[in-house]
Amino acid sequence: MLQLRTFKRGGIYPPHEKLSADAKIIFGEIPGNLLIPVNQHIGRPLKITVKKGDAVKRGDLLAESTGFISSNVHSPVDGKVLKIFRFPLLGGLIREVIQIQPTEPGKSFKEVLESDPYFDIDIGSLTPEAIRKRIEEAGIVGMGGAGFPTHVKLSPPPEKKIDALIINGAECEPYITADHRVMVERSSEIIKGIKILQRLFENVPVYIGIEENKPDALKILDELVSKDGDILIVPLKAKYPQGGEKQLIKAVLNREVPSKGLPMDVGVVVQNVATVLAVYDAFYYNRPLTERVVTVSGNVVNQPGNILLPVGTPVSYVVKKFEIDVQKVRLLIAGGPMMGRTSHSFESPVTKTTSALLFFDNRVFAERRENPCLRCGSCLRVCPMGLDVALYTQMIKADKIAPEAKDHIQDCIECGSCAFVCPADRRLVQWMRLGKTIIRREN
Amino acid sequence: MNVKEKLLKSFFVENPVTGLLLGLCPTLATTTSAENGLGMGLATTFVLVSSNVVISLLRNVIPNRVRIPSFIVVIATFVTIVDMGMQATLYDLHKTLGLFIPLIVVNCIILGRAEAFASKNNLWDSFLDGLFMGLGFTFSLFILGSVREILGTGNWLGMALVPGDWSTILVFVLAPGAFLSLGFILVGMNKIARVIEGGK
Amino acid sequence: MEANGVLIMDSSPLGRTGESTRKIMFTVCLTLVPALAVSVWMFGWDAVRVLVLTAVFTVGVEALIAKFSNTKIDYLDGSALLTGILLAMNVPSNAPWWMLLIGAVVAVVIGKQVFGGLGQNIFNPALVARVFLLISFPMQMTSWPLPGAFDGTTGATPLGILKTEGIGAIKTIGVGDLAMGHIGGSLGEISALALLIGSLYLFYKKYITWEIPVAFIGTVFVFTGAFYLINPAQYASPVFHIFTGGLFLGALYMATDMVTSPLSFKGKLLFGFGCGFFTALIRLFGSYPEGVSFAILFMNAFVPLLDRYFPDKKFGMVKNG
Amino acid sequence: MFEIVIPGLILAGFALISASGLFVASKKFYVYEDPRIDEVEELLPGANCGGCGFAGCRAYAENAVNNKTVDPPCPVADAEAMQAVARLLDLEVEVKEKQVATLLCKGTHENSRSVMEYYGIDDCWAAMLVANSLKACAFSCLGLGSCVRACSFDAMLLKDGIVVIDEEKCTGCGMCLQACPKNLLFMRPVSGQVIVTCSNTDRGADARKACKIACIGCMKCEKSCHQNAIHVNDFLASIDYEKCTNCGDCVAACPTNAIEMRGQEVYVTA
Repeated sequence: MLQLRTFKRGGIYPPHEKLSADAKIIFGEIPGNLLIPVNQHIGRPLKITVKKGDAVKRGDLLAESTGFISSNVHSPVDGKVLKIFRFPLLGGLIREVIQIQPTEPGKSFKEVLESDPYFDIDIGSLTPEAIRKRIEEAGIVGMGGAGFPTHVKLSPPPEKKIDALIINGAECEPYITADHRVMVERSSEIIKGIKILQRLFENVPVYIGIEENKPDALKILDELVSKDGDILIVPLKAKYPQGGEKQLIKAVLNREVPSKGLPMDVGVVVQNVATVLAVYDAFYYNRPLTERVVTVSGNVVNQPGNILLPVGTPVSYVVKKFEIDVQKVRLLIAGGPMMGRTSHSFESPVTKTTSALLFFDNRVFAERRENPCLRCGSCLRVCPMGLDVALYTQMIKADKIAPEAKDHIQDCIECGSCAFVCPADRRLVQWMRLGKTIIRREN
Repeated sequence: MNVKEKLLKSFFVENPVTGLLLGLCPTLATTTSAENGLGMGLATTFVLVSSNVVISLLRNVIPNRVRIPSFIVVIATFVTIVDMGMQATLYDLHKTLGLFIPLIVVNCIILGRAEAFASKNNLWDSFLDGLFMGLGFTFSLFILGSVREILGTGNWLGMALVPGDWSTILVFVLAPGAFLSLGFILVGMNKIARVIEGGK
Repeated sequence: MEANGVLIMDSSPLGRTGESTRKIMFTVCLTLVPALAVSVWMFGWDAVRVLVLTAVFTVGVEALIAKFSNTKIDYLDGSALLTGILLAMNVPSNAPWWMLLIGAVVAVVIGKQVFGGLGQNIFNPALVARVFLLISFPMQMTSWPLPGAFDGTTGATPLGILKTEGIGAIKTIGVGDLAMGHIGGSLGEISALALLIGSLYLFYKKYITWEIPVAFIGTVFVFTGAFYLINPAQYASPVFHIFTGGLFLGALYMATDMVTSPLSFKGKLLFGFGCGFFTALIRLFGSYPEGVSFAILFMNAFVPLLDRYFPDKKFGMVKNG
Repeated sequence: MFEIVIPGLILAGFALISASGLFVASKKFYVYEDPRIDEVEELLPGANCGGCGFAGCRAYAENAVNNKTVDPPCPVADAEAMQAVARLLDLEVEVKEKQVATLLCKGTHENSRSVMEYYGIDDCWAAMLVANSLKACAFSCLGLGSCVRACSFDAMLLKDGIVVIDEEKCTGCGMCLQACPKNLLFMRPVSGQVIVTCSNTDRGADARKACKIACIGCMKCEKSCHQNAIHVNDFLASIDYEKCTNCGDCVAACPTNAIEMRGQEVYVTA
């Protein structure tokens, strides 16, 4: 076995808990009711293009982008717009949603997908501009969690020379297996998607970073690319937060993204495997991004699995589908336990960036009060960004942030390693996020 | 504000040491025993009362520009009188207090009261202010000296309070002990001050 | 669809390693067991008496404060117990109970709670109490019962002998005696070896890191070694200096106290160096025979500055290439 | 006799030299400072709260004297003091009524039920990072007290999950307004006793579901008002205190008790 690559500084080894690693992606039915959040990306807010009572078809535009850093939202099903109102999303924030009543509730979603026409396109004939335009139209955003519009990420300014494309298959968060299953089951599609992205940057070398705890994905992709000279599979050590962009670039290419910089500053573009699959779907099936694979797991889920869900599916549908006893649920997390956000409503909808829905009871979450900081230094030791978390949080708490600390606080990637190891149970990530809010308010 | 209320206030609320934290240098240095504290406090009181009276009398004569030098001259005069007087009558105490008697000149309470009060008020008020402030100062020094003497040597005003074979906490007669005792006395006095102010 | 009661909302991450303040504090207490065993073996029941009394007093004082304080104080989190044990290891085994009580009050009240409680104190509470006792009761704190002497014979520590009687008087003390604890001294300072064994587990758990102890002991070794080389007839050997006094206790358990030591790599090294330098300086030229506690307390005051001016390098702090 | 004359002469000589030194210094290093700055500062409350936007009372006084303005007026000082300042500077000042901070929410635990158990940091801004609202109403007071900590005058306290303001202690400095992430606090003249204690701009039915006393935008208050002082925008009533006469008709008309008549008796004591 060759030397597994990883990033050097910090990092933690949380238990993997990949309970659904061997569960095939299943397809559900069209739920009786869809709540499609208007804004599912980072950037300018969208303009709603439908109104109450409108009939919509699958793939129709619901809200259009209002600028470059913005991303369209489409309807995943045929149906009727019932209402546009404000509702709590996964993660607790209350935002505008478009309620759609599907015309054929209960119809298998697999049938819907299969009825999409297939286009056998010739990648070589596509110009980079056409590729970017199609990706923009399809409303594709980074599906790893942040939701940054993909076409923006793929359009670096000309002075930034891109010499490497990294495909992020690390999936370092505990429990989540959505990307893992996508890599195993849709590997050839992913390779085709990569070929499209490669066209954008004059056929740069592509690295697919995958953690060692997904041996089947490593094997399948390795066999597929063995004849391809310019796609490389990079096995990585299983270490959190390997899937963070900056850490992944450090691990794969040993390049360090400068503080406040972007991957393109070191000539790299990183894309998540699920995003690559969405790109493939956008070209070969002309599908906008309206569905995604979601891992359903947690200690109250009897049969953890992975399911393809249309965007806008309420959590209650998943609860029914996986026969989860809601009486036991005390904690609902959208995303992984390290960076995911808690939610308080079972009616909140799945969005483009929801990689997992985790259900826990109170066994994992006894009440934890914040204790005084011991200055033990654990947080500094595990911080992948090398930040003096303990000192910054004290400054933030006292509302006296030293000028030299401001840049560093904004560099925090909120991976949660610090709070994970904190013996005093301090909400370090929340403090850091509060610090960012304070700094933003000052400016 | 009547005289009684003013007296209470200068002892607890506006006490130069525990309320205003003025004159800490002689406070910390000379309070190794209750007697020393009392002596220092009374000497300061004398200077304070006398200088307040004189400055109050001269307040319309002294030009504003040179008021500080003038105050210092007045204060220095009285300090010299106290210094000489104590040397003549209380030789032992004078020897223990040493340099700190002449240093009363630069004690900020005295200049502070001259500047803030005596130069703006009439004779009787200035006299009372000087007296009460001085007594407040003496009071704090006496308390601090008592605490340090009792804890550090087991005596109080020369009387042995604890049996001779008991150990005493030596640190209280040393410099760190002065800071520690002052800190805890501040806690207590602030509490009392809050009760008095809150009671109004 | 309604869950049984409302759901929990909290900031990520939602997992924990299971480390806790209590666990750290009690682990540190447990690693002191070998050293405590040696001292009990050497000093008999007196050692147990001092240990139990000090531990009860410190926890008791903290419990009292917790009762009358407005803020929540977890007096059973082990930090007060650890302070108590460390204090017990710093006093002679024949210390009277009232001295231990004064020490406990000073440690908890002046050393810790006036600064705002756990995590806020600038100085190591146990050392504050030790220095307070040393200055207040110089007699009791410098006459040490000799190991195995049950008739109450007292004597000076090797360092004390060195200070008062000169280099000739310590020639008879072998390195083995020093390492094993066959010397006069406080409970904790007698056996360097037992302390080292206990602390190995702390190194393993990463509760303490190597920088401070190595820099501390190394500096004392180098500094005293230099003087020994210049004039062996006047200065004791560096090996003697390392194994005497509270150097191992100080370097492994006091200087590495999480709350009062720097966080960064460079800061830790400088902190350790400073502790070592001042210890050697006081031992060689000061009026006190032992300088570990003064040196650590002195360096404690510099911790915020060290943290601020010698931070670790951050990720991405590279020249933009 | 002679031995007293010499020191006397020496001292006199010293005095002469020092006096001339003082004279030179007073002329050469003279910095003119308007004596009115001191006088203005005397008149100000001296709390250095920063509510006026300057770095303290001294800075405010300097600005007032140098620019001959009392705008913005000190939010803490009473009208009398501000008039005194204005007289000192030969300015006309209109008498402004004392303003008090008012919470536009009555989402107590009883009125708006909790929909989650919040475990994070006790700070409103931090809580906003986890959830918009801890209660059923998206606009409700979080009740974690960021404004209470921002208040320098001890005029606020938390009670039943919302903030209660002691209008006697409130000086109207406005620091709490900036501390509230949900903009639930506003300034009203102290004589305005009628308050719409709601900020919910959702439709009536949704608002009603969220909170028992929510303003549902039914317009009944607007119709009941003879002074044209209350208006409903975005399903939320708001009062124009310039016109309101505290008659209480809207309070009687409101079907959800979202409008409250505040008399002197509701002052709470901490």
